[in-house]
Order: sequence, then C-alpha cells, then structure tokens
Amino acid sequence: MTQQLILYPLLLQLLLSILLMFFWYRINAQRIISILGSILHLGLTIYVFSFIWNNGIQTLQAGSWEAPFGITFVADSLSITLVLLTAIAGLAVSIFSASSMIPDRLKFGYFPIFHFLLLGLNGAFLTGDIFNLYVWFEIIIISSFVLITLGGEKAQLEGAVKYFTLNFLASMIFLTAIAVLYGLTGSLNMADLAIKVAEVENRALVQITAVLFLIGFGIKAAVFPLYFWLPASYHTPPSAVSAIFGGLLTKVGVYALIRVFSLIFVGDAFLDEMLIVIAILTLFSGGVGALIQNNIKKVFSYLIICHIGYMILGLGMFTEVAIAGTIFYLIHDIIVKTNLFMVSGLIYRIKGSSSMRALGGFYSDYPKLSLLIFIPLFSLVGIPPLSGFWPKISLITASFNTESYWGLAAIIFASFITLVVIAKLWAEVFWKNPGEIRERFKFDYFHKMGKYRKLGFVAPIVFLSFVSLYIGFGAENIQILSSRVAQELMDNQLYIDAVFNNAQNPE
Amino acid sequence: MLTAILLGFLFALFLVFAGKYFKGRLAVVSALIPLSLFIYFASFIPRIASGEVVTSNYEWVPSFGVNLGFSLDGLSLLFSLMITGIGFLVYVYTSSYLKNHQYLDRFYAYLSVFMGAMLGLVLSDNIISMFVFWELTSISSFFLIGFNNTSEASRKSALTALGITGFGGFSLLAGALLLGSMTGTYSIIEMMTMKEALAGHEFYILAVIFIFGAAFTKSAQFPFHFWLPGAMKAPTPVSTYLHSATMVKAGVYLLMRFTPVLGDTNFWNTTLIVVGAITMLYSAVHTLFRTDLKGVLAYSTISALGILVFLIGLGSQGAFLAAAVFIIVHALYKATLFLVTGIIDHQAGTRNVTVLAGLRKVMMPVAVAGFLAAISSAGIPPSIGFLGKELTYEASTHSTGMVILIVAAIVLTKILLLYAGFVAGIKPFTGKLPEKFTKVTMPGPLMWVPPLLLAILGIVFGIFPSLIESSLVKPVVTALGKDASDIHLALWHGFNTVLILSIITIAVGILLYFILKPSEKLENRIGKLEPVSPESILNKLTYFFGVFSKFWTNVFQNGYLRNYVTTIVLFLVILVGYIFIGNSRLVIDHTKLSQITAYELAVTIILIAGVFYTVFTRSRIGAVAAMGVVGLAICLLFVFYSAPDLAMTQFSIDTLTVILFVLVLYRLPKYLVLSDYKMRIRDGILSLTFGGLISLLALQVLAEPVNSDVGDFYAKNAYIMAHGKNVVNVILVDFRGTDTLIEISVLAIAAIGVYGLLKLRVKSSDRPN
Amino acid sequence: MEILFAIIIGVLYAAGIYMILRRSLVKLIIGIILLGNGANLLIFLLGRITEGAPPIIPEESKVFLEAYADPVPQALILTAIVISFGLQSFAIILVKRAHKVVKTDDLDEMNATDEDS
Amino acid sequence: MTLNDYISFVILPVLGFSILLIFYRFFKGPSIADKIIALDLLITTGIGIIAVYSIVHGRSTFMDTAMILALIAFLSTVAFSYYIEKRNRKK
Amino acid sequence: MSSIIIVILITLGTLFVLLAAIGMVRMPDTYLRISVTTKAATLGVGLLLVSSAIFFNDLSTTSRALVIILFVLLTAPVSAHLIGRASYFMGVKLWDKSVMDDLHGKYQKKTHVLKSEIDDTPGDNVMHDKTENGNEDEDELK
Amino acid sequence: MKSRFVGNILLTFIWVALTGNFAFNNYIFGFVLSFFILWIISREKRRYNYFTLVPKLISFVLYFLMELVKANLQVAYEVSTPHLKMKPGIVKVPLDIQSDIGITLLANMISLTPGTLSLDVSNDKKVLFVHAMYITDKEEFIHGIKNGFEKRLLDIFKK
Amino acid sequence: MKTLILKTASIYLLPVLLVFSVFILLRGHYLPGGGFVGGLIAAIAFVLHAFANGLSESKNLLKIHPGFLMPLGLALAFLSGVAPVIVDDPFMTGLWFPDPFPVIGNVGSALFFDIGVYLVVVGVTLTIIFTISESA
Ligand code: NA
Ligand code: NA
Repeated sequence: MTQQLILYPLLLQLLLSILLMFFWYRINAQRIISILGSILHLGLTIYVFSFIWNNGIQTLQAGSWEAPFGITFVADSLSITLVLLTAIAGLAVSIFSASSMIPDRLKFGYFPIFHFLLLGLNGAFLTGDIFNLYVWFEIIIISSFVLITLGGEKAQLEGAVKYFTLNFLASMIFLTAIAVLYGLTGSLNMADLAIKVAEVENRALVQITAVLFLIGFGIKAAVFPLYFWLPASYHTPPSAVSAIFGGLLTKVGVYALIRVFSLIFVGDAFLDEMLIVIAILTLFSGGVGALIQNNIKKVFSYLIICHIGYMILGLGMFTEVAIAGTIFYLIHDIIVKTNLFMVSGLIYRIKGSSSMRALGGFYSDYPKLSLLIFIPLFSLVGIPPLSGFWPKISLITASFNTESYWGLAAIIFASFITLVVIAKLWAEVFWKNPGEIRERFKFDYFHKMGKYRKLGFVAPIVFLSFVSLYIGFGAENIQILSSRVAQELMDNQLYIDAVFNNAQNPE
Repeated sequence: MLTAILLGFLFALFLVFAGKYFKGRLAVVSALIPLSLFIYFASFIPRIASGEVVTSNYEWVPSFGVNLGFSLDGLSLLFSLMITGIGFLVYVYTSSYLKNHQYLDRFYAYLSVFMGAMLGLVLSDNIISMFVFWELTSISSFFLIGFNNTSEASRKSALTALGITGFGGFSLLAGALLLGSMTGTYSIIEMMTMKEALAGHEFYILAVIFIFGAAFTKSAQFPFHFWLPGAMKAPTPVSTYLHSATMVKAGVYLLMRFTPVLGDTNFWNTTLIVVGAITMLYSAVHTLFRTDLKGVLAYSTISALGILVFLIGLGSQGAFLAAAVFIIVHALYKATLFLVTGIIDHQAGTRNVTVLAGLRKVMMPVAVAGFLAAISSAGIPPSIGFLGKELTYEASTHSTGMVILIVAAIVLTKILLLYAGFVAGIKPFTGKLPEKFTKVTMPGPLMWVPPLLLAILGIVFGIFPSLIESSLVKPVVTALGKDASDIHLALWHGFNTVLILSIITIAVGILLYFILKPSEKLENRIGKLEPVSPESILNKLTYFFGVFSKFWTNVFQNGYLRNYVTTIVLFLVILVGYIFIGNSRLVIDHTKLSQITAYELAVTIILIAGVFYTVFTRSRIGAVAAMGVVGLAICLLFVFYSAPDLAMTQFSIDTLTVILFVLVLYRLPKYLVLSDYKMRIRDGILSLTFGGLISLLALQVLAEPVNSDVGDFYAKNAYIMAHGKNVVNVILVDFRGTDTLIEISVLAIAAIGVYGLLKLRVKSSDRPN
Repeated sequence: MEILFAIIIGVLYAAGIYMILRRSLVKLIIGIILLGNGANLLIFLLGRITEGAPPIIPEESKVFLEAYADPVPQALILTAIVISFGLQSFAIILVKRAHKVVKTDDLDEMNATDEDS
Repeated sequence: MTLNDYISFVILPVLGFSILLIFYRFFKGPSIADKIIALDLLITTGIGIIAVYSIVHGRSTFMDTAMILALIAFLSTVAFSYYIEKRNRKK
Repeated sequence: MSSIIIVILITLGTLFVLLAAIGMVRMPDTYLRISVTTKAATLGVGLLLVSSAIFFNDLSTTSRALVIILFVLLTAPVSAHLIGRASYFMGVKLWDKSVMDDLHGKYQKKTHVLKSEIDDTPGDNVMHDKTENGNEDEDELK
Repeated sequence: MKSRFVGNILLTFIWVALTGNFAFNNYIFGFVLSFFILWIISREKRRYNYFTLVPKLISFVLYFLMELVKANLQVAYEVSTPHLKMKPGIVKVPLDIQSDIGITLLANMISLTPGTLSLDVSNDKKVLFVHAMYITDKEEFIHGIKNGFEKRLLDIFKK
Repeated sequence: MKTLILKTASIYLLPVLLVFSVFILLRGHYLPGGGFVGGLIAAIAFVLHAFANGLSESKNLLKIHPGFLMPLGLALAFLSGVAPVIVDDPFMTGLWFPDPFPVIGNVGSALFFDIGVYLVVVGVTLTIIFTISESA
C-alpha cells in the first residue's frame, strides 16, 4: 500500500469533487463534506509527507506501466511540501468558503469546483509527466475560470476574459513547447526528458524550448512582462476564491518553472541570466504597482507579482542556497497570501468596502482582530522573526555568492516597498478615522452574522496565522526542509534514479 | 539573559489579553518590569568592570547559522542600563502622563516590546539576531509614533520613520549577510578576530556602506535625519524614550559595536567624521529657528547624535572615552528635557517657546530639573555635561589632520547646543508668568520626580565622576578595542586649550541665548529654505517615484487585453528570434520531407483560405462557417496522415463548437471592425512573425533524428498487455488513462461553469467589491 | 508535405494571435480556436507524420505487421482537443454573458478592472 | 496503370479540384445560405474522398471517420438554419 | 473483374461530385445550387462508397458504407429543405429568369408560419419584391 | 407497447448490421441495448407505429433509386453544357397525404430527385412548396408528383 | 424550428443515432471510436431532437437530468481507476476478465472507464447546450 500512498491525496480530492457533485443544491451537506474532507485530506497529507520525509522520493507508475511509458507520479520533497501546503491552505479556504460564500454560489457548484481546483494543484505537483502536467494545468485553469465567473457580474466577467485569454495563451505556448520536446526526444516522462534533452545536439532548439516553457509557465507564475492577467482579475472574485488563487495558483507556475529548470533545462547560462533579469523586473514592477493601488485586494495582487520575483531570482541564481531561499519563500508565501486574501474578505464583510480611502478605524473597532491581521501582514513584509524574513537570508547570501548585485538591489527594493505598502495599508485601514461610510442596505455585514458564521470567518485566519508564526519561529525546521528540497533539486540524478529504479523493480 | 529580553515581549502579549482587567494598577505592574531588569543588569557591573564578557547562547535556526547569541560587555551594559533605567522612569512618568487614556494598556504593550527589542539589539552577538531586534525596534516605534493614530500628521510621521529606518534595516541585513559570507560567521566576537582580513577584503567598502546605511538612518544622520523631528508627533514619553535615550542611539551603538570589526580604516573614519560633522552643525543651526520645544529638542538630539558619530569617527581612545561619557550625558539631560517639555505641554497645553515663560512660579521642581538639565547640556560645571564637553574637545584637538576645522566645527556645535539647552530647559521658566498660565498647576509627583531624578543624577555624576568611571565608561572604551587602563575622569583637567575653548563656548552660547530670541519670524525664515532640505527633496523624489510608478504600472497594465497579448507575443518573438538569429546551425533538411500530392495541396489551400476568410470576413456567421471549412480540412489531413480517431473527434468537436456559436451568436451585436488600419498592419506583422517563427521551429525540429520508444512500446503492448487494438484508444483509457480522467473532469467543470454562468444571478448587495 | 504542414501551422498561429489582438470578443474566441488547432497540428507534425498507416492493429494479428503512425501524438492531441473544447465552450458562453452584462462586444471597453479604484 | 495509380493521379486530384470549386462558391457567397450549402457539399465530398482514400491505402478504418462525417455534418446545417431562423425572427 | 467495376463506379462517382461542384459555381441562384448539391453529390458520394465496399469486400466495410449512404440519403433532403426555407425568408431572391413564385407572401415574417393561401395582411409576410436582395448576412455591416 | 416491441426488433437488426456480427449473442445484446435506449427516450403516450413501415420503405427506396439516377443525368447535362436552359420557379403542390411521416418522405423524395426541391410544408399540412428547375407546364408538373411519389406513398400508408 | 420535415426526421434519427453511439463506444478499443466520440454522437442525437422539437420536449424524453450523468460518469471512470488500488495494484492498472466476452471482446476496467467517459461527455454536452437554449 505504501507505494500507492502518494496518490491518495489526489484520489481523495477527486472523490470529494465527485461526491459533492452528487450533492448538487444541498449546500449544508456540501459544506460539511468539504470541511471534513479537507481535514481528512490534511491528515492524510501529513502522513504522506512524513512517509516521504523518512523514506525519500517515492514514485508511482500509474497503470503499472513502467517509466517512461506510463504516467509516473513522483513525490519528492518539493512536491509533497507543496501538496501539504495546498492541504493547509485548502482546509482554511474550505472553512472560509463555507462561511463567506453566499448560498447561491454554493448551489451552483462552488464546492465541487473548489475541490477540483485542489485536485488540479495536487496533480500538478505530483506528476512526473510533462503532458500530464499540461492536463493538470488545464483543470486548474478551467476551475479557476469557473470560480471567477460563478455568479459573475461585470467586474468578474471582465477580469475573467483577461484571465482566460492570457492563461489560454500560456497553455498554448506550453503545448507548443511539449510538441517541440516530443519532436526532439520522443518522450514525455520528465525524468526521461532530463536524460534525453541533455543528449540533443542542437542546443539552440533546446534553448528555444526552454524559452517556450519559461514563457508558458511565466505567464502562469505572473512574472514580468507576462503578469497582466493577475492584477486584472484577482481582485474581482469573492475573497475565498481570491485566497486560493492568491496563495496557490501562481505558485503552480513557479513550481513548474522550478521543476523544469532544475530537472530538464539545467546549466544554461543564458537561461539563468534570463530568469534573473525577469525576476528583477518582476520585483520592481510588482512593487511599484502595489505602491499606487487603493483597493486592498489589488495591493495584494501586485504584491503577489512582486514576491514571485524572489522565487524566480533564487531559481535564476541556481545555487543550493538560492534554491533553498526560493523554497522557503514559496512555503511562506502560500500561507501568507492565502491568509491575506481571506483577511481582505473579512475586512470587506466588516466594513463593506475594499478601498483604502474609504476604510479606516479598524484598529479601534476590532483591536484583537487587528492584532490577528497584523501577523500575516507583517509576515508578508518579513519583519523578523516572522516568516517572510528567513528566506531573504538565503536569497541575499546567494546574491552575494553569485555576485548578482542587481538581484540584491531588487530584493532590498522589493522588501522595502512591501514594508512601505503594508505600513501605509495599516495606517489607512487600521489607524485612520474612517470617513463617512454609508451602511449599505441589505449588505451582509459581519456584525449581523451569527456566532458560527463569524467563527467561520475568523478561524481559518487564526489557523493560517499560527502556521505563519510557526514558519517564522520554527524557521529551523522549515530551513531544514528547504535545504533538503534544494539538495534534491540541485542533483537531478536523484529524481531520475527514483523514477527509473522503481521502474526496474515492479512489485 | 534570554528571559530578560523576552520579558518585554511576554509582558506585551500578556497585556493584549489581560490588559484591560487591571487598568488602575497597570502602571505599577508595568514599571516593575524595567525596574527589575535594571537591577538585573546593574548586578553585572562588577563582573563587566573587571573585564569579563558575559555570553550566553541559545540555538534558534542553526541551519542559517542564526542563534540567539548574546554577549554582555561594557558597551552593551551601558546601553542596557540606559534602556531599563530610563525605561523605568518613562513607565512611571507615563502612568501619570497618559492617565486614564483609553489605550494605556496598548501603550505599555508597545513600550515593553520596544524595550525588549532594544535590549535584544544591544545584547546580540549574532548579527542576524541583532537585525531581528533592530527591525523590531523599528516596528514598535512605528506603533509608538503612530499612537495617536487618528491624526494624519502622526500617521505620516510614523510612516516616514518606518520608511527610513526600515530602509536602513535592509541595509543592515545586507551588510550582516555580506559580512557573514565574508567571514563565515555571524558572531561579532568571532569577526573581531578577522579584523585585518576584513579590511583587506574586496567587499570591505560595500560591507561598511551597508552598516553605515543602517546606522545613519537609525541615528538620524544627515541627510536621513528628518524623520526624527517628525517623530515628535508621538506622545512625549515616547519621544523621551525613543528619541533621546535609546532607539536613535541604536545607530551609534551599531557603529561602536562594529568599530572593533570594521573600524580604523581611512574610509571608516573619514566618512564618520564628515557625516557626523555635517549632521551636528546642520541640526545645531536648525535649533535656532525652532519655536516648538520638541522641535528644538529634536534638532539638538540629532546634533548630539552627530557629535557621537563624529567622535567614533575620530577613532582615538580619547574620542571613545568622550563618546562614552557623552552618551551618558546626553541620555540624562535630553531625557530630562523631554520629560520637562512633556510636563509643560501636559499642564500648560502648549510647547511654543515664544509664549512660554515664568512657569517656575507654578512648578518649581520642574524648573529645577529643567535648569539642571540645561546646565548639563551647556557643559557648565559641575554638571557631567562639562566633563563630556571637555573630553570631546580634548579628543578633537588631538585628532589627526584638519584639527582646526574639526575643532571649529565641534565648538560651534556646542555653542549652538548650549543655546538649545537653555531655550528648552530655562526659557519656559524664567521671566514673567503670562496671564494665561496663572492657572497652570503642578503635575503629580509621578510626573515631576523622574525628570528631577535624572537631572540630579547629571550633577551627581559630574561631581563624582568616579561613580561611572570604572563601572560604565572604562568598559565601553575597552569594548571598543582600546586600552582603558590609564583613563581617569575628573571635572578639573587643569588650565589648557580645552578649558579656553570651554570658556569661549559657554560665554558665546549664553550671549547668543540673550541676543537671539526664538520667534516665528525666524522659523519662517528657515522655512524658505525648506524646498532644498533633504526632507523636501526626498518628498519630491517620492512624489516623482509615485508618478513614475503610476506610469510604469499603467504602461504595462493599461487595461487593454490586446496590449497584454502584444507584449507577451513580442517577448516571445524577441527571445525566440534572438536565439534563431544567434545560431547559425539552424538549417532545414529537405531530404527527410515527403512528397506533396495534388489533393493534399487542395485541402491545404482550402484550409489556409478558410483561415483567411475567418480572419477577414465581416460576417460572424461567415467566420463560423469558414471555421467549419478549416475543421473539415484539418479532419481530412488527419485522415490522410493515419489518425482516424483524431479526425472523428476534430470534426465532432468542430460541429459542436459551431452549434454553440450559433446558439450564442444571434443574440450578439454587430460584428464591427474596431481597430484602425495602422493597428491592423502592426498586429499583422507581429502575428505573421510569430507564425513564421513557429513554422521555422517546426521545420528545425523535423531535421532532428526521430525517436519514438514510447510509441513503439505502446504498439507492442497494446493488444498483448492491454487487450486493445486501437492503440490510440488504448493510450487514452489505459496507458495514459490518467490524462483522460482529468480531461473529462475538465469537461464536467466547464459544464458546471456554463450552468452557473447562465443560471446564477447574484443579488447586487452580495457582490464582492 | 511537412512544409505545407509547417505553413499551415504558422498560418494558424498567426491568425490565432491576430484574431486575439482584435477588439471583438467573438473574434477573440475564434482566435483561441485557431490557435488551439495550430498547436494540435504542431504536435501532430512534430510527432512525425506517416501516411495511410493508422495505429490500429490488424484484425487477425496481435502486433503490427507493417509500419504504423506514432500513436502518442494522436492521443495527446485528442486529449488537448477535448480540453480545448471544454475551455472554448465555456469561453463562448462567457462572451454571451459578458455581452449581456457589459453590453459590449468591444474589449477596449472592458477595462474597468484594471483601473485604480 | 494500377487502380492505386488511377485513384492517386486521377480521381483524388479531380476530387481535390472539386473541393476548390466548391470553396470558390463558399468564398463568393453571396448569401450565407450559399456558404452553408457549400460547407455541406464540402463535407459530403470529404466523405467521398475518404472512401476513395481508404481504397488507396487498403485500410477500411478510414470509413469510420466518413461515417461520423455523414452523421454529424447534418447537425451543423440544422444549426445554421436555426441561426438564420432566429436571427430573422428577431428583427 | 471487381476492379473494373470499381473503376467504373469510382469514375462515375467522381464525375457526379465534380458536376455538383461545377453546378455550385455555375447555378445562378441559391435554390438551384441547393438542388444540384442534394442530387449530384449524394449520388456521386454514394457511388464512391459503394466502390469502396466492393473493394474491401467484407461485411463490416459494406455495412458501414451502407450506413453512410443511408444517412446521406436521409439527411441531405432535410438539409436542403432547411436551407432552402431559411433562404426564402432571409430574402434570398430567385433567379431573374424564374417563371413563378407560389411562396410569395405566404410566410409570416415574425413567426415563420407558412400558410397555404395568401391572407389579408401582406405587410407581415415575406414578399421578395420588397426585401433586399438577401445577399448579405443580415447582422453585418458592409 | 406492441409498436415499441417492433421498434425494438428493428433497432436490434440495425445493431447487428452495424457491428457486422451475426452471432446469436450479438442479437441478444442488440435487443437489450435497443430496449434500454427506447426506454430512455420514450414517453408512454407516444406511439411508435412508424417502425412497421420500414420494410415497405425499403422497397420504395429501390424504386426511387432508379428515378434518382435518371434525373441526375438531366442535371448533369444542364451543368455541363454551356447555356442554362432552365425555367425554374416555386410551385405550390396540394397534398392528399396527411401523416407526418408520409409528408416527410414525399418531400424528401422530391428533394432527392433532380430538378426539384421541397422548400417547405404549410403549417396546415395542405400544401407542399416545391422549387423546380424545369417548369414548362405547372399543372403537368403537379400532376407528375401526385401520380408518382404521392400515390405510391399513399399506398404504403393505407391501413 | 417549426418544420414538420425536420421534426419527423429527428424522431426517427434519435434511436438510430443512440444505437450508433453505443456501437461507436464499444468498438473504440479495437477500431476508431470510443467513449468520447460515442458520447458526442449520443449528445448530438438529443441536440438534433431539441432543435426540431423544442427543448422541453427533448428534456421530457431524457428521463434523467443530463447534469446527473456527469458525476455518474466521473464516478464510474474514477472507480475503474481506483479498483486496482484495492487489490494493491497502482492506480489505473487494467483489470481484465480472463476470457473475452462475445460482442464486446475483452472486458476490463478500461471498458468501464470508457463508459464513464461516454456518460460524462453526454452529460456535459447536453448540459451546456440545454442551458444555452434555455437562457437564449
Ligand atoms: Na480523450
Ligand atoms: Na491502466
């Protein structure tokens, strides 16, 4: 059974989605199934995680077809870490959704699609097959697309059009890259590709393929100059949706970039430089973008872009220290961004607005909640010892070691901008006396809600805040994990061996 | 020691949850914290004085080399005592100053966090953990400065302060990490052993710049000084604590701490002297033009910080001695003056120097405190201020090079500071009590005792310098890496140049005080220079950066989908094109290509023509029909090239798409051509380049050797192992069945999405945003 | 024939992008469909094309007796086609809905979400 | 001349030429109905081409595709007519 | 023997398809083009399918060929009817040299109800002399 | 129910023909499958009597194929000669046949024979509008249709 | 569309097309076809019926809500993928009955998987098209 273990999180999510579809229109049942399922999923994932932690990289050959012929699932430390994070964020958002989503949306399939999205994320993290990755990407896109538009009014629809078009373009570029890769190597298995791509003589073609992957995944990861869909759409859907988007969607792009550039396209100086340049511009563009926004969800959206830059920078520098920084940042970012979008939802429910200009007085009205929100906000800034701080140690050190001073400047710039932006946000939303906000008629205000609904809003935020605090104060454990991931990534032979050795000894 | 540091944090946390339950006794409980800490640190005095360095080490994040390594030496002891000692008085003072304030618990929580952070900062041996505490001081001071958070000015000051010190913080982080990678350790004590190697290191200058960046911003050196006067919006206890005794001195502390690591080089010394001198002069001059008591004090604080930086820059034993003493001097008198100012503000309701006068008649003890502090600030014997000034002059006159310039600068500064001290400590109490202040009352003892105590200490230490000589001052000098054994503090140094300078200073200063009265006119005059001040320059830069940010953001995020697509495609075309052009190996291999037959040509022609028709027709239904043609042609190509399954699927899907279009289209408006000719040409060129590159790429790949292990495996095993003969179908349901499972999920999601999109109407009140 | 295929693919990619760059929502979707077709044909071509030899094992045999086309690209394209269909059908409905709500087919008028609000 | 040659060099080119002619009508219109008829006829001709092509390669498998074409082509004609009907009625 | 039959059938079939194609180009109005399509092509393709069935000479191919022929025969006239009718109320004109138009004025414009006789409300009915030439898709701009 | 059974049998035959497998098992499978499909799509009210017609239709089709070939040559001649000698127009043909299936078949037959095209049936099912290529004499044309296809169809549908 | 001819034709075509779709589904493992195309044809049969007879008529005909077919089909496909996990084979491993069945040939999890695909495709297509028609 142990060999199958890595697929259980996937299968559970799929089972949940199907089950939820059978409970169409019965929203209370859906709420319960989703939350209980997410708890179960988290428990299962923790178990799988510890299994992999103790036993090393695990692979599963779907259909018993040995690699590279079947679809291989590979759980290395990176994959399973991301699966675990997805489970954590997923549980939080599931609870948050049960409370914050209006019944109409729940009636029209919110939960099944939410779990399909989680399924897609898990699948993308676990698959060891490049075309299968494409397919997982598509399930992610279509789910997110549906989630954006569910019950969509003008803004969502507009956002969705942009979101869809650019992500579709990304998929097409990704598909083009797969076509070229298959044309060059005749293989789809990523471990096999790692071997075969290295043997291709025409390096220019390999480089072009890599560039295609870079752009295809880069759009999804929202890097400069490919990020446009993100600020245009992330603020439009309900907060629970934004939360899962903000926390996880772009990270799949980052994951794919990491995977492809650490496994298949390794050691190309041009590409690494490309990544660094892109990272720097991403840090810059996201930062300045966040600086001028008024809507808090938009602020967070731009900060997502900005912070993607850190991870790409680490990837571009491609030393063990740098990759460890990237991974640490990834871990931190998923939790914090998910939390912040839920926070924005909470603020919206409390005050009826997301505009910094209109908001205010939060601190005097809700001091304890403010303190709670302080945690994710300032974790994001990376005020030490909160979680965002630690990866910067690795990244800055790596930028000294690789002498990428522009990278260093960009890191400092982005950190600084984040600090300024969040401090400004704090001053505006929490400190300032609010102007006259007219109480909206018929608006579903937080203070009008029942006790359990309120709890549904706050509990997930508390949960993720504690996770953030753990990442910050228990940085040692996270760093050990990140280093291990980095070691595995730097030595792609580990991955290849895991895929093929298992194939040689079928059960 | 960890407990000592964490005490503040724990107490703050405790206050968050329990603060409101014992509002009345809050002050007592709170004040116990700094007091007990003060006693705790004081108990170390004998050991430190004997030359010991107390260290303790706690694991934290060993994989980063980050631990909670603390070391208590002379330097950190001095700061610890100041932090806890003045802290205690401020706690006491606050209990009265903010009596019955709604958020008193919150205030104490901030203060406690700040105190803990400050202690951590000065005690850390590990520079990363030092940075951690450094940032915490910035953040807690952000909250303290913004304590009156409903006032816009207050928020703005808090932001400015955080912005500047935060920037410095990142500089410290960069410096720390650079030093870490240069030396392989984050322990300052260990770094000291590598001083020579560091000085010769290629990154030495860079590391120093980073450290300076942190120190100068935190200690408000020119041109980063302006956040400090702004920060005076904070409640007075905050100003006292943060801006006189502790936080602003963190930068000075940092410089001192790194003197044994990075000091003694030309770059280090010169920069510090220059920056310190500019700062002390610039802000000393500024004190002349201020009417707000706190403004005067703020600028005099900056000036004092300048002096300290300047002294560290001089780098001699004498200079360090002077610095050590001056830190004590300044802490005592400046804290006093701030507290006094706070009392005046609290009781009289104004801090305007031009109207304040004669208050001695209503609050004598406060006046005494003010007077004593002014004396000390002026360096008039027997205050310890005198000692400090003497030592400073001593060090200046013994500096290497440009002695005259240095001495002139320091003397001028001291004259102006004397003036400032008098204005703050004496002027409000002398002269005739104006009518409107007759009803001003004496504050409670909790308010006036702390400043008086501090002021008296200033005199006591002046008269008995031995009290601090070996307990506090000498260990500091030792900690800075100089031999301190020959140091002897005394008020009377004999009649020498220094004494002459002192006399000149005092005389000219007092003269200045009587000639120059602070007035709004003067203040306005300096206001005219405002546009060229660093603050407004930075404001302008910030403004322009904001404009630029908007510009940059809007250039890319301009709302037009087609521009986004253009950018992405252009990016792709440039990158791929660049690789194509840069590589001469790219050739097309004709020999591997197959023949073209007439019917294939015909199908190709209708395919391409269909595409063109789709693109250029003005009829939507025509476009849809043309897509049908394209679909058919592709279907035929699939048939020709051995893909019957594909052909079927392609055709059925195309038909379904047509149906969907048809069901949707007749509800849509006219099919307009919305873009102009030029744009169409531009897009046409871009698209064709893109398409061309893809074609070229395809032909390139075809020239590479074929490799289809996977396909062969499937073909071999399709029937034998998977019991199917249509290999494509076997792949879909078996070899790669996972793909298909997800694929049908995609379809189901799409269907749910369509259903929701068309059937669900959300009430407007529930819309997000 | 490969050359013709390459040209067709180029034309489909170009036309797809060109249509996406128009301002009309309907054209956008047509562009997406064309682009999808282009990508599918690219996989087809780069998987190497073989004439008249479908990868179907003859009735009386258990293995292939003669040449056959690589089945892998075909399976990939099938999956890609179906997925694209899901996306396209949703996109088409989105157009309908967007038109109803936003009351325009003009993409240039759909930029409220990018404005600072 | 074998049957295969005859088909490859005479029949298929003629059918290809027919396709081009029909496409000419599609292109020219003038009414949308003409385009729909042309498309319908293109598909029908496609069925013929597939039938002939399967003879050339001796693979009857392709007939399956022809079958699907025959079945489904009808539906698109129905759909287009539906469009015209709805469109005109709306006026 | 069978190959001679095949050649004959295949040639005839191709010719009919070609004729249909030529007819598509040459016929002067939409209705006539529909006529040609339905006939020549159906017959032509039918012949091609039959020849394929003869060539393979197995049951499954033959049954498939027959199924296709059946489908074409069943659907082609229905398609023709649908398009022809749609063309009429779209306003597609008959050829100038047409001799009669009994449909004139019998379709109700809004409901597309087809009456067997002309009623008294001609304004509501599809009258070809009053409509545009019907050459364009109605929702487009030129 | 009886008619549904007949339909079921017919569908079974179609299945067997499609699969080309005349084994007994396949008949059983086909029957079960058809039964299931008819169960899915049928409502009890509707009577599926039309399946009884199919055998008659097949013989009718054979007759019709002759007509088809004959008249196709006429069209071929028209298309392939340089001048167009047509006299086209739309003719109203009154209907005697009343059943839906009968009308549909008639219309389709007319469409499939060259030179004529059924445009539509009036909503009251009284007339069929036929477009024809050669209308030399309208009455003769109508007579040809009524005596040809319609008469045969009426025969078939006689109960 | 109110045309008698189409209406009549569609009523005949419906059962024939459905039989045909099952045919295409079942032969997919050996010859071109399979669950996907089969499902499309079944869906198209109903769509055709809906075009000719109106939506409500077609919905009445189809006793189940098409949306229900989606989870049903997914569940079937899922179960045939998971079934081997229960006997401790990797996910999606084919399980086969030892002897071929008449008509269908070898019966294994792949067949059930393909039937699942068929159901999902029918459900999806009909849900989409019916929904659009309803809201048109
Ligand atoms: Na498929
Ligand atoms: Na399998």
